Amino acid sequence: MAHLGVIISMLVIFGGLAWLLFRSIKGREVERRVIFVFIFVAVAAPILFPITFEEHASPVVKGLFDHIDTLPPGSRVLISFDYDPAMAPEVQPMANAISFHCLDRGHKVVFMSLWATGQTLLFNTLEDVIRPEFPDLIDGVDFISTGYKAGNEGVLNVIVSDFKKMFPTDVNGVPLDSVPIFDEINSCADFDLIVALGGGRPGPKEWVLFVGDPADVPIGVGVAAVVAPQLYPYYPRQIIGMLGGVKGAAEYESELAHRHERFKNMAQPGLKMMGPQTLAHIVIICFIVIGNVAFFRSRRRKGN
Amino acid sequence: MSLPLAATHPRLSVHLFFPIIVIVLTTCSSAFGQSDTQLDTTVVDDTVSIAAAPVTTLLVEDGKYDDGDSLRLFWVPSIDDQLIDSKVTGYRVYRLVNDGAAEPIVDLLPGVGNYTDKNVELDSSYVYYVATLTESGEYPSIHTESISPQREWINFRRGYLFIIMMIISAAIIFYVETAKRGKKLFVRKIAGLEAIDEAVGRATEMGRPVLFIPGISDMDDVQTLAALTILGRVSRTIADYDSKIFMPVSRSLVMTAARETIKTSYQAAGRPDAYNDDMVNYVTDEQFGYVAAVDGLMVREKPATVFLLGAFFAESLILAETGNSIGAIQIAGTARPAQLPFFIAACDFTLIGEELFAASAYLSGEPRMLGSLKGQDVGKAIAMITILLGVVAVTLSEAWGVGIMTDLHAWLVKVFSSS
Amino acid sequence: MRQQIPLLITFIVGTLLIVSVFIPPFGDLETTFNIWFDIIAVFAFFLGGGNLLRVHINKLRKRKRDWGFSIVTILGFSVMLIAGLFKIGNPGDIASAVDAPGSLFYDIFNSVQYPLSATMYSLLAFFVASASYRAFRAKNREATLLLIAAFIILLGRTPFGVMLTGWIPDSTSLLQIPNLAIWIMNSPNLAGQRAIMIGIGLGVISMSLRLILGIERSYLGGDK
Amino acid sequence: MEHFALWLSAFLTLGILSFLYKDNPWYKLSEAIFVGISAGFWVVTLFWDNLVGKFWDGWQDEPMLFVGAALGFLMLLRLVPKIGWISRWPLAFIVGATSGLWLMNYLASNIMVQVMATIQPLFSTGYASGFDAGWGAIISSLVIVVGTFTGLVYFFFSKEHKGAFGGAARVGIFFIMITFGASFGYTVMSRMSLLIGRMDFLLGDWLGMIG
Repeated sequence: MAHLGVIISMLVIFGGLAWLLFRSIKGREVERRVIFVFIFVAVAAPILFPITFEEHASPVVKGLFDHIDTLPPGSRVLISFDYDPAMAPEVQPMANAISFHCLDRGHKVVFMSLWATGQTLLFNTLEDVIRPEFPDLIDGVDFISTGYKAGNEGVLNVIVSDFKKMFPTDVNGVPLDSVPIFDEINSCADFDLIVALGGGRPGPKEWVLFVGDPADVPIGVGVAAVVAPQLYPYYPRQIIGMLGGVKGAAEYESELAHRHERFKNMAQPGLKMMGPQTLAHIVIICFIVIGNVAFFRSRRRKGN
Repeated sequence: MSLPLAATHPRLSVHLFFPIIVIVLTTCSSAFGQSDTQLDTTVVDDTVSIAAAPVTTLLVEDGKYDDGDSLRLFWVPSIDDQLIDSKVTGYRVYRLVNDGAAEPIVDLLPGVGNYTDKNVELDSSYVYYVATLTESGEYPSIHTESISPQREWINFRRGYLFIIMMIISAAIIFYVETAKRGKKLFVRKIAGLEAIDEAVGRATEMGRPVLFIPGISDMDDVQTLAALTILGRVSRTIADYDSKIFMPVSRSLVMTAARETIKTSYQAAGRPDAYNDDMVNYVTDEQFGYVAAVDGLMVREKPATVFLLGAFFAESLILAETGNSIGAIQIAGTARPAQLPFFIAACDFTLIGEELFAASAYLSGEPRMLGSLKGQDVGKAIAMITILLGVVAVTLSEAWGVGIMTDLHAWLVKVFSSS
Repeated sequence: MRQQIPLLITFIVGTLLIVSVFIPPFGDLETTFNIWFDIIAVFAFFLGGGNLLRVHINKLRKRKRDWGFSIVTILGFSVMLIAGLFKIGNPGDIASAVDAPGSLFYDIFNSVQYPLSATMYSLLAFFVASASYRAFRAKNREATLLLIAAFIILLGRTPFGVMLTGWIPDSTSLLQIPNLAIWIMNSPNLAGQRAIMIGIGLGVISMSLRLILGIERSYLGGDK
Repeated sequence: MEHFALWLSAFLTLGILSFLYKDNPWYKLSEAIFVGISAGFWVVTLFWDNLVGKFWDGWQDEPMLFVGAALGFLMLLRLVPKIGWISRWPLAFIVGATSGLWLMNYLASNIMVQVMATIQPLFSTGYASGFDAGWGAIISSLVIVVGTFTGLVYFFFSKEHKGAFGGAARVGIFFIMITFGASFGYTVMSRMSLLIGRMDFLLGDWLGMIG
């Protein structure tokens, strides 16, 4: 049923576009209401019948993916949830995909947050997303959450040289000294990778300036789309990879499903959200092409 | 609680003493270095060593260039405040107002060495001390001497800002005066403004009205003021041509001001009887409610000419596309960079940023007004020269370490950061 | 006189606010002005709201086109006014926030004003498409650049952006469309934005000076 | 009640969308409701926030607030034709204050900050890795400087765009056009998410068609 829906809506959209292209070669303009119908269908169809497009990881996304993929199992990764519910639609899919990837590769993951609002999101992610997917992993051995600490950049300034000074215990009050993951972690420099998720302040930029650069730790980031261009200058020297907006999350999910059998059928919220976006973008691109075809035809006709 | 360790453990005292001496030396020199400017500075030296050492060299000074509403504290963090295996969990600042009881005002992270107290009043005196926090307790420092915040009358830190403002303003006023004395000044053509007469004329010919939208901001936005000054010129033309204008607005104040403006133009055109308050109507303050109403008006009244001038937000494209769909000539302009692309895409003429503010001067054709445009260009020239000079200086300084260029760059940074 | 006093007020107030930036004890003037402005705006609202009612009552009385909808507007206005001013259905007493959950005001906002506002906003999705179709045509050099920049950015947001140029070696990876898109945002786009912003800054200064000095007075009493 | 609110929201949502086809009574109804309700919303909000919150609750501590109220009252004199001209005084006050505030704010935020931000070395240096003179970085920095510079040339009013100056202005407008194209393209995604939000409401919350 859903497949039929997909096929029909694709036929309607691309058949229609082809017909409009044909008409415009004859020099006829498209009425605006026709364009509206196409946008309506392009957005509604993927919502009704989940249409996803396979994303191909761009180099900047691949940079982070490959790094996580090639680190030897047992490597230590720090993931920081520095975002709030408003940013969550864009950033949460990244948080899920990156956490899955790290834990599946057998890395030891430490979760933390610089945002008070990130603490709840972090808790929900661990309980609702990570535990069901990895029921066998043990808290404290395979992963741990140290929760939120107030102090913004100040926190970074401290943990760059002494992690336990800022976080003496995990989120449940267990002293980190008794936690196996922290046997060999004293400071941020002992991590093999730090992933900063967010887009506000403090966020990825602060992680780069206060931790990544001074301690020489590879930093990967996942940010909301609006801030992505501002962070690009740090790539590839100070940031090994970046996921920008839902698109970045979708690319990561795609790559994950593509390269790891286990995630073939996992939920892909990013890709799902990209469905209507991609289709709408394609429709607009096609209309720009059609518009130019019509324009050149009519100009040639006037020229004659 | 605070046992003097040095007395009971002679060997430990050696360890503790060395860093203390260094700190005292460095802080003393810095205190002397600043003493000529900081008359209110109080120096407190604390060299007693205890379980977790208190902070040393606690200084308090008046916040500079303020209305007497801030005091700044500096101290050297406890020597036990170390990066690894530190005993110190933070600092707590205490304050005694007018010799009253001490009360904690803020807790700070380890490693912090300063705090600005912005909750002070002119006529009160304040004494502070800082306690080092550890798991086992607090270790207070010695009190500062009593200090009262001072009010400064002139903010010298903004001196360069003042100079830049004066240069640009003086340039504008200079050219205004020059033009007033009859010197002819050249101003290039601005296509969108050249088109106004024609656009109003077209409305007259077609017997359809002109629609004027002054943005959705209130009178506390200069873009709205710019829109109203343009309205002054446009409504004059409309009065001359005997066209019709209607103007739905989303702010009551703008309604009042726009009525005043149009009325004046009609009087100036010698047709006060043709003016009517119903030309300007208030709709609603709600952004999209206003847009819904204006869209409806557009398709029902079918204006021949639409002006979209002022502060626009997301609604820019909704209005411009609807205006386009009814075949109106559209002249748009805004100083909100994010909305300009949409006007460029959907309107016939777009005034880009600065051109919006230049429009009324340009339209008036009055020499004094045109003079102000030339004055603006002086500002542009200054910005351009600064950019060129700065880029050359910083490049030469960073790439080849040219000393004089480093100085030049440092000076430019100082001047242009004085805001 | 009627001309001179307003011009004098503008001059004095404008100068005062400029100078206040350099005189710390005057630092609060901006806040003071903003509060006064808000209070003036409420008074002005009597004029605006009164005007809205007058227009629709007139329409109703004269049975102008679409007068029926004027009834709806007047009704909506009154209902909201009564619900909000008397805080109908508010949990707690009159001291509770006007938009406290559970109040009639809150409910109307959520089930009427919010969907209307969000839908009006979402029309942009359609207009973005129709504007792209019409405006992005290679009519001349300027329009072509507009077209190319928009096209690359749009392509960069679809999987095709990566697919089309994935073969380009990493040594010239800048030419891959997703990278190119970000480069455009960071370099030429940034430059253009800066020029526009500096220009706007100068425009504002010149405009403000003309108003403060009374050279520009078309808004309150014309040229003469 | 919940059910009614849902259907009402859907009815109004479709009413606004119907405008895309053409103006019609359904849209007119939605528009009339929108204008009435939202105008009422703002009267109420301004009344409680500004009149009560800022003036009524504040005048004991800050008697100067009466000056604001007096200016507001002068505004109302418009309703009295004979002395209506006095309402220009509060307007003049607002115009003066707005001009003064914006002059200083824009000098600082738009001119000084932007000029400062443009002064960057052509060869970028990184925090950790030191000197870097890659061609890509140099071209990018050059593009930013040239673009800002020529863009400003375009805005020159008092010099005719001819010769070399005209050429620079032309380059400037090229940059500005790229800026507009890029920002336009970049915004499409956020505009689409708005529509996706409404579709989710219609197809999901209202019709329950999303699994």
